[in-house]
Amino acid sequence: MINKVVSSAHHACSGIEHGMTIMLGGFGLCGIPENCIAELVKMQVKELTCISNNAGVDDFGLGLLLQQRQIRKMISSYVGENDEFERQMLSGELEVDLIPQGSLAERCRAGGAGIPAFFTPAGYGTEVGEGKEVRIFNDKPHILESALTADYAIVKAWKGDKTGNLIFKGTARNFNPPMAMAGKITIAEVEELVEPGELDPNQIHTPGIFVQRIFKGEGYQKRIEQRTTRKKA
Amino acid sequence: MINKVVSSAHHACSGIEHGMTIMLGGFGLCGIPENCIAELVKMQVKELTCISNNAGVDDFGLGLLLQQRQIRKMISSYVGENDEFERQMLSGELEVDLIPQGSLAERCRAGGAGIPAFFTPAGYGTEVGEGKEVRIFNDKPHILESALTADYAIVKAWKGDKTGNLIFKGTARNFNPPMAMAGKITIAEVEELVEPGELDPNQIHTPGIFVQRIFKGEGYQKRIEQRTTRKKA
Amino acid sequence: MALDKNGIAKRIAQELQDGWYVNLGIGIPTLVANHIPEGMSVDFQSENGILGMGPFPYEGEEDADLINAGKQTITALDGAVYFDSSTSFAMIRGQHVQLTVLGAMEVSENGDIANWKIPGKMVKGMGGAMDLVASADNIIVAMMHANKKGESKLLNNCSLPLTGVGCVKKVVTNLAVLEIVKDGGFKLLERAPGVSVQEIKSATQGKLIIEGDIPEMSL
Amino acid sequence: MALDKNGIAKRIAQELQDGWYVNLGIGIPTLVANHIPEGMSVDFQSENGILGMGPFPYEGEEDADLINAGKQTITALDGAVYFDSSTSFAMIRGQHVQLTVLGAMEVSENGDIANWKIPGKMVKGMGGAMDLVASADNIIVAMMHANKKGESKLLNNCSLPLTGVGCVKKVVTNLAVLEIVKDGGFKLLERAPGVSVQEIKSATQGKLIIEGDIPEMSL
Repeated sequence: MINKVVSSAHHACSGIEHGMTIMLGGFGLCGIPENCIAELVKMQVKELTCISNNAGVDDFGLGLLLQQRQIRKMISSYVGENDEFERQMLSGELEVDLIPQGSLAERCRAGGAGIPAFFTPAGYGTEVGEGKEVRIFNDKPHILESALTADYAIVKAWKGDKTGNLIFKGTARNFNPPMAMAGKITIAEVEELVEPGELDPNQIHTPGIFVQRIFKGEGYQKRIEQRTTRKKA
Repeated sequence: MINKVVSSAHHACSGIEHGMTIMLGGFGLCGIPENCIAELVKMQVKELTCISNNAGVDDFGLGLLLQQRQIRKMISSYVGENDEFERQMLSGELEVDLIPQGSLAERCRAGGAGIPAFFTPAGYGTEVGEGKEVRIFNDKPHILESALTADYAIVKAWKGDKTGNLIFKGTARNFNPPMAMAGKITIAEVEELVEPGELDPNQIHTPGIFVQRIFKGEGYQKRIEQRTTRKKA
Repeated sequence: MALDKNGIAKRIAQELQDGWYVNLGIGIPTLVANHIPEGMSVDFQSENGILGMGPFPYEGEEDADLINAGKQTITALDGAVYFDSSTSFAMIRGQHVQLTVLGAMEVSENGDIANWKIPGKMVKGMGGAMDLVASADNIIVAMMHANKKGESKLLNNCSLPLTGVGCVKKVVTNLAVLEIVKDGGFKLLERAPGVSVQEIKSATQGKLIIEGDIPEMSL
Repeated sequence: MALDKNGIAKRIAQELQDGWYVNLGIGIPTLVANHIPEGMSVDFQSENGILGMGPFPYEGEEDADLINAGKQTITALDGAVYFDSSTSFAMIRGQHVQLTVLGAMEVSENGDIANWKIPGKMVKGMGGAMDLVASADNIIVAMMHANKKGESKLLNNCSLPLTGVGCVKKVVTNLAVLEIVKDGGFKLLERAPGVSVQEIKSATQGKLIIEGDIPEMSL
């Protein structure tokens, strides 16, 4: 019987090579695959194309890969919280493809769902729409966007079972499910790994068919970017 | 404060008129909105275009609307279990648009998601693809399919809360979530209706934003089309 | 001797690989589930919204909310998951299902398949068949070699309205295992036990490719 | 007297309707949540994946797995729901969110908006803004009437790279409420308390349409 469970990020990331395209789930630092990012740094794999909504901060998340100059190209919707990113981008070391957030999410889902292209109104009339086919539907111009896929998609879930079924928590779900669909190989790191049958089959967000490798991550820092609170009355 | 809760199928279906387009969730007789179908029969609303994966059986599900000649056009993927359907179709009383099941589901989701059209390989080279735009992606021909929407989408859920959040059970989920997204007005009938906050926000299948009216259905028959069993050893 | 339906299913089961996700159509394909090789784990997807489909329920334990695409009552195995129809076909269209087995009325030598419509007869619809055949990388057709009138179902060209174009990779019939080759033609891979190449030749209308000795299936 | 940021937010809150789903951008728009009229229930969507967003958590109760699109820690109200990014933008693109309020660097008299990029400066990205403005039926821009250099942000044509074309319906600034009319032009609807039509005129570079008496906002 095929076993999807691997013992660590080290085994999960095996096969990731220079020049590959990697999707990484997360929104800001929320729901990012911390263990695998640390492993990618260790592996010193370079020339990566990373598809991720954001690029981390200087000393965490994808910022760690930027520090080591492991990323050749970022495909993101917002990359604002990272000085090293800015430096590499302005110096031309780093190629950046900015995509509207909704188109990014839908392009990943489309990649996983076998839909090679779809029309969306987002970006029409802007530089995002330049060079793209325009068509009017319901009196409104739309542009044709293509699917995104990746050699590896790396996602972080709250709970997972050994068949790869995943459950996410709160807003840490974000890009993880659509990206999980779009990886040729999808790696899931989870906070809690259980036996098949322990998760309610009604409550699974990402069916195991989309996941090829799974492991229990360790030492999650779960950094908060903007700690906003109110005082008790 | 807006109240989405209505007291019965009668109130839920108010506004449905002759000639409207209605989506109805369900696969076979599994997960169909039994209460609202009965109400549509009572209302004697006619000339309906019904979008539903199947057309019920002779004496249940959409078969009840067919008996009363309330349906002008069916948009479905499979309509095989219904003699009255066959009679009306062959006599030309009933117009039928057959759509591949996956395209039907995706066209509903697209309608709800503001995606007016997308490419799919399903149906290329068949009569489903006739007259549709063909384009090659990844060396494979695809056809352009358009979104579906409806004046009303009627879905059946297991549990719902008063803000319209829905949870489905087993394979009774099927077409209900994509159709819930695609109704200008979406009506949900549920087996159990609870207060906001009683459902875990991580476990909701259809967010309440897609649902305009909700009520607790009654007297569910949940008929089984093919009762297949095995004997205890 | 020609195979019966169970024999066809048994032969197809030899094509399974450990860990595969598989969609089985109605009829002969359904029987494949009864012949999974020992020690192998295969996960069955039913397009109405379940992965990890189990056997029929025990009498009295049927659940109307738990059916397969044939509308039959089923059970769910440990590790099963339910999902909606658009997610289900995302799996299929996105080629996450490794093998699709389905029946056919006709298959052509270039891999076209017809299995949903007979002109002049009641049309029931294509259900999920067009999505399945258009998407799957690996499609095996399970069918009898001839129809009820004794006519070959393996043809130069399909005469019935198509379900999909150039998509079938392999055909397993009561007489033979045949691969559809790139330039067109049914390449004979195996004979049913006791069935001669000549019998297969005369039962096949489409271009049959016979290279070297054709072994018997080992079942 | 010109409004402060809170005043702008307060005026925009008057546009809310009971039961609406609303997406608030970063900056002034966020403040709108503090001014929901009594007895009205409005549901806030944050595009990273929550409906039913509540106030900031009490100190010590922050949850790293629960943030808004501005990456701030938040809470969830009863009836809240979490979803993934593709579902979130299905809501937005599918026009299920009734109102989008966002800031802008420039708005043109035909409803174009520029709010994501200044050539020569570091580009942070459009985030969800392009999806939001391209999709919403009802977009209100909340901004100061002039930029830090004192130049009008209400223009004949935007000079900065666009976020969306012909999409803004209404602008609420520190000086005025303006509607963008079909044939182009900022129709002056209301003045900030104590602000004269003349002041608004001289602060507006784009085509300003003034019909009849212009009332003061009632805040």
